Amino acid sequence: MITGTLFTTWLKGEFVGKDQYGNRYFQERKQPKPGRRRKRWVLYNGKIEASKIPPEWHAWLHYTTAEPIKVDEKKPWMKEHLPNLSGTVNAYVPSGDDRRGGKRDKGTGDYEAWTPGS
Amino acid sequence: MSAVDQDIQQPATFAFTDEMMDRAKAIIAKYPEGRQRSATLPLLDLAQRQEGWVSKAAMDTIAEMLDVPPMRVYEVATFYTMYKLKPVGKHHIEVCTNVACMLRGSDEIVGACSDHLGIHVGETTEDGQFSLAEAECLGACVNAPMIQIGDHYYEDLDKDSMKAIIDTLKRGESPKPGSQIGRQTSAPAGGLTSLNTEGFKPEGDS
Amino acid sequence: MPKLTIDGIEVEVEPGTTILQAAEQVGVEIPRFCYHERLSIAGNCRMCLVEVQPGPPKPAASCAMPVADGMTVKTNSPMAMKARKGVMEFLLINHPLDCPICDQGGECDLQDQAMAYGADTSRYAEAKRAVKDKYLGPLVATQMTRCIHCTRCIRFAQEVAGVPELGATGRGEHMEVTNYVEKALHSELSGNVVDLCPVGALTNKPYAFNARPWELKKTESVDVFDAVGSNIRVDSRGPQVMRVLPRVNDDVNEEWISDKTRQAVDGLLRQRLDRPYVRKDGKLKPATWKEAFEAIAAKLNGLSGDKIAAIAGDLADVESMAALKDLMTGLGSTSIDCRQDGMKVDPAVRASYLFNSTVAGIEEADALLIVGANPRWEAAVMNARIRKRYLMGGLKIGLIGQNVDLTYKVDHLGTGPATLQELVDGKHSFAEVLKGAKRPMIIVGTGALMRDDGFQVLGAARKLADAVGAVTEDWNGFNVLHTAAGRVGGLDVGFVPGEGGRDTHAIVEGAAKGDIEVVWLHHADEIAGERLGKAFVIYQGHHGDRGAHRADVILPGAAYTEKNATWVNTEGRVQRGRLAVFPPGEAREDWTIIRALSEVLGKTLPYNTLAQLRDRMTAANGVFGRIDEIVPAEWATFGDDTPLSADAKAFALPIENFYMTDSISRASLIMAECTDVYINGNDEKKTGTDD
Amino acid sequence: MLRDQDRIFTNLYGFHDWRLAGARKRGDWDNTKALLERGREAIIKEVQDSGLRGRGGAGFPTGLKWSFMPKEVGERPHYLVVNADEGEPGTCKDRDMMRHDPHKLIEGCLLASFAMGAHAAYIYIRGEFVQEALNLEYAIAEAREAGLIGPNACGSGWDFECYVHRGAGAYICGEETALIQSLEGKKGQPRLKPPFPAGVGVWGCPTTVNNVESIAVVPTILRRGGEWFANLGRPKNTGTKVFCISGHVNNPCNVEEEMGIPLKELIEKHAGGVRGGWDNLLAIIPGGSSVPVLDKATADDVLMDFDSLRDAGSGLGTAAVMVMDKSTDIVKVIARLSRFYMHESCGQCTPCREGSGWLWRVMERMARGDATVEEIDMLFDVSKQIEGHTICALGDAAAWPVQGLIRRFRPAMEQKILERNRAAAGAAA
Repeated sequence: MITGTLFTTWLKGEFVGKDQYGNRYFQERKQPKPGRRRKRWVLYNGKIEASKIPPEWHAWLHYTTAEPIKVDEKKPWMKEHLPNLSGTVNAYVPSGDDRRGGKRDKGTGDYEAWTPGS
Repeated sequence: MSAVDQDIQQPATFAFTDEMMDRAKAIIAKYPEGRQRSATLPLLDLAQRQEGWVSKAAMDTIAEMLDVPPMRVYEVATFYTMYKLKPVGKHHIEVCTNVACMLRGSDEIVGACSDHLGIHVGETTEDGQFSLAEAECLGACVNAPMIQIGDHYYEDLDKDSMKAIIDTLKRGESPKPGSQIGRQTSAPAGGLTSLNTEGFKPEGDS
Repeated sequence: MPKLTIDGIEVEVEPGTTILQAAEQVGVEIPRFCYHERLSIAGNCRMCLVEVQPGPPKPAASCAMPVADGMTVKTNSPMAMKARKGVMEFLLINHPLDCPICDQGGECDLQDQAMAYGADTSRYAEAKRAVKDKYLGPLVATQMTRCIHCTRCIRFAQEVAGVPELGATGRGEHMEVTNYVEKALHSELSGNVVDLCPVGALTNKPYAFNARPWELKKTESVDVFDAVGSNIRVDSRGPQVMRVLPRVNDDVNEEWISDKTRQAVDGLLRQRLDRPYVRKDGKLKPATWKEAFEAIAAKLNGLSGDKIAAIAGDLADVESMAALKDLMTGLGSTSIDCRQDGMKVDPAVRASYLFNSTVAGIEEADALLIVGANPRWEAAVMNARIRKRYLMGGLKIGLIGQNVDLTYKVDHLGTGPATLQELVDGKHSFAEVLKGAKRPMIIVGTGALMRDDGFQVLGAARKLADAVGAVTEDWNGFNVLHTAAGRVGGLDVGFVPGEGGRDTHAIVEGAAKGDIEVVWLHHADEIAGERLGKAFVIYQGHHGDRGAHRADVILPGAAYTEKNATWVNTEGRVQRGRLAVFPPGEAREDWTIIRALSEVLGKTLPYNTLAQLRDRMTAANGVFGRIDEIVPAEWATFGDDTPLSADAKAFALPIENFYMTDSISRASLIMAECTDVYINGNDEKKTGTDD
Repeated sequence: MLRDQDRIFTNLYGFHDWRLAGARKRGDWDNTKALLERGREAIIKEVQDSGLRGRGGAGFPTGLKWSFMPKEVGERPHYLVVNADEGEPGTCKDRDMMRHDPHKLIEGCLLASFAMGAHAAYIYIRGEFVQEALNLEYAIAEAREAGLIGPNACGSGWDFECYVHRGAGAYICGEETALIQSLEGKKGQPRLKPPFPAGVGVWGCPTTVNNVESIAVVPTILRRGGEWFANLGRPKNTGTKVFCISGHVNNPCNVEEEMGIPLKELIEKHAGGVRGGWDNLLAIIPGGSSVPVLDKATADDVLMDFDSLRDAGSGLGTAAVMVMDKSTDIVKVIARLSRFYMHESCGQCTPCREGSGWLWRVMERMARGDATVEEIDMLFDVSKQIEGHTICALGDAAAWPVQGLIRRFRPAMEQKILERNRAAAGAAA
């Protein structure tokens, strides 16, 4: 968390809400000058990582919606938001990768390695 | 035929009878030393005379006798129309349907055979006695329409004489080969127009 | 020399040349399907019709028409163009337009020529012909509806392969190219009919529907499945070798390759050594290169040179053998040998181990004696050359050894050394045949040399060659037919026992006794592991074959398609193989492995690049600097002059199964199928669901 | 009209004994030794003087053909091969000669072989002619028994053997190189020329292939002189010829006549005229199936010999006259011929193998009228694509009848198409 942002938040920010991950969202307290929008920003809970923002807040943050989307009811097709896991141990690995057993369809250039005893 | 017909029961072996073997040897002797391959055609004919058709075993036997690759014998046997690569009727009726015969009604002859035997062209009667085929010009055009059964030609046919020939064969007798209207070979039916000069005797006065 | 004009270009050619050949000389292309320069002239496709004056007012088939003085040939006159267009239309009326699903697509003569000479539409509105497919064995797929009856395959089988099993049955429209009996084509060269077929009627069965020609990377290389050194083109896609095709080299393989060369490459994807292994507690465990090198270093540390030995196998390239020889020298060992079968030749006399007459030279020979060899299996392409010479007429061939069908007529003189001795003593009538010949040839097979009396056989053959005048100023009729691609290279690079060194036999014996403690098997797979006693075995190679099983340390090397390497064929022709794909996994090009290890052992080899290594090889032996050249070998006395024993056992043949001779072909599924079909005799078409 | 005294085949119809005794009475084998003693050159010269042209269809001068054989017999023996593979639709003349006058042929073989330095002759007879082959074999055995052939034939000091080789049913074997292939025990697929048989023939040896009739007339020519033969017929088209008259005539027959006899006279005199009178004539194929058809207007005054028929856009061929009256469906007839050529194509070279089947299929549709008028032009073009592009003449032979039909009877083809279209339109309405 950057000190400057904290200071700005204290000076100008108006708390709008908090998502399920603890990220807090703010906007400018004052009405902006004509022709300008109220600034919106987020204070991350923990590590700064843009993909942690869930879609309902992402929309608000990017001025797609005026108000944050309220999720009243979780539909069965809705998935839990996941931050980008690349680079972490939880990163996606295709089924053919050795780390997931290496089982995949045959492809060009596949060779059968010798193993002792075979 | 591109390959051995799987539907036909091919005999496992073939051997010429002693008599046929003698004939085969006489035929091979006709050709110069080392040219025994020339005997391929006559030997296939002999095999067909012995068995009624040419089996793969017969072709292999001939190939070995003549020291040629079997494939070359298969090629020959499939190329020439006289070799039957599957069994045919005891009396194989070949009706010439080429133009000279067609002009004089060979279609009727085919029809007569078909009706009388109850088979179509390319078929064999159930008792295996007769089979019917169309043939290309058999070289007896002035005696059209005509047929060949086995080694004999039957010429100047019409529906009735065709049926009569079949009936004769059915009775187990041999019909008289040649013209069926009693004409002398290829001479004009209405009386000689040549070789008839008064006093002209080709064989002299004796 | 007749002079004629082709399309306005005047040309003078040898008498007997055909118009088509003359046109080729002046660069005028005449389309053709049935004509092939290495087959007899059939003249049946009629695609090569041209206008010839003087002559009848109709076009003539240029492939069959000999030139005459004063001829005027027009290949682009309206008459010729119309004839061609007409023939093209006829060829296409019964040819299925299934190019999108045809394996020949993209490399099809009919496709190309239809584009160049055909019409844009067809006027044929009748039903097309369909032809039943034939069975020609596991290597050649057939789609006979596509056949245009050029009869190239028939002529190839009859003339080149010497197995007249193909023919055309029936006649007219119903003529079909077939073997009639639905059996596999019994030839070691059968795959070549695929290359010859100008359409997609005969295609490569194992390669079927795997790739299109335009997506393949083409690498020109050299074959290693026998010692002929056939020139090949390796077609690869990504990391996989998709297929192997012949490359034209009139001095070696003309444009044929054996079925093993063509089809064994699927073995490159099986049983591969893709990481180093080190034996720990009696079991081979995967290891890193560092661990493997350290294990070797630990074993070699302080070990005297006379306890170390190296044997190079059939698929060893020259560079790696040179490097290994240097390393062994550094370690103080002189016990190195590249003859794992123990064949007896004199490494000091190059002529004693070369096919001196050269492959192309076969065509000049007028008498031939084959001793203890089956060229049909040991060098299938060379056998086609002998047959070619045989068909020219006037070649008498004698055979000592197993009486096998070589596709040409031979006098079987005897089975063993006794007959050879009779010839040497001039007691056999065939000696007169050789003596009477201008250019007699004697081919000695490895089967005759890998015996205990191998040196005597070698000496006897040399004496015979001298006696019959087979060695003159411009002709050397003494020939050794090798079976291994690495053999001559090994001998040339000096991978043979040095001062006080042991040969293969002695190495194995020493290992069994415990005198040799470390044996380096370099691509050597034919040494039975249990014979090596308790020795520490280092195996370097690319397949988990016999050698790897016995190894204590495995160093994964590269197969012939995966390295830039030098090969020397049985004639002594130095040729370069090229890297087409990279070695799998951790495997590396062979010489780099040895170079890297040398550093760990503290015996760093003095070269860092392939070029430096090759310079060093050339410095040691000049032949390595003369790529694709024949350097005639000096004749000398060699071999053992002791007469051969009259009751010595008959010559055995080195190859028991043509389709499985080395670690790659033994790993190949297709070669396994060929073994089943050709060696075990299951050559009839499988029916129903088996197919 | 030819006098009976000038007829060569005096036992054409088999009224007399065909065996040696009968043949001798008719003058065969009469002092053949004396003929042989004239020498090779003289025999060839006599045959050349007679103006005899090959009777197998192409009409190539026989004496000239013989002179192409190497003068000296080298390492390779010479052979005479007699083409008795008579299969051209409409032709049945050789059959009569072989069954009724075999000794003329055998004597001719001896003379021709001697003239060409051949010690052996092979008579290639079509496989279907079983009785004829038996007669020939019998006659050969008789002649050998009598010392007329065999070692020291006729006491001339010349060794000569004559053999019968039976074919097995392939029209193409009438082509000389195909016949040679077949004699060698191979498929009857024509060879490429050059080399010609006189250089490389049967078993690679110099060979001359002659038609039965060409050989069988030789003894008579030698006995009566080339001049006698040359005086019959017209210049360049000399001698006598056996005509086969079949089809829609009252009395189909074989007859020996002078070359150059008017077609109309031939038919009216010997075959009893066209069925229903000359005016009922539709068309005539004058020389076997391979030559283009003649319409009535041409047939009215054409002469039956090589040159005048060639000038009339057809050919003498084998002199097999097939007559068609007005009841004939000429399109169907030609379609039948197309089927014949499709069936008999050897399959070796592309234009004939593929083209003959194409022609037949289109012709079958034409015969039904199931085609368009434009397709007639296409058909003509396709036949032109076959003609002259093949190894042997069978491709030409397949193309010519179709071309003849289109040239002379195009209205009949268009009529059929029109009628069918009308019928279809009627059915639709």
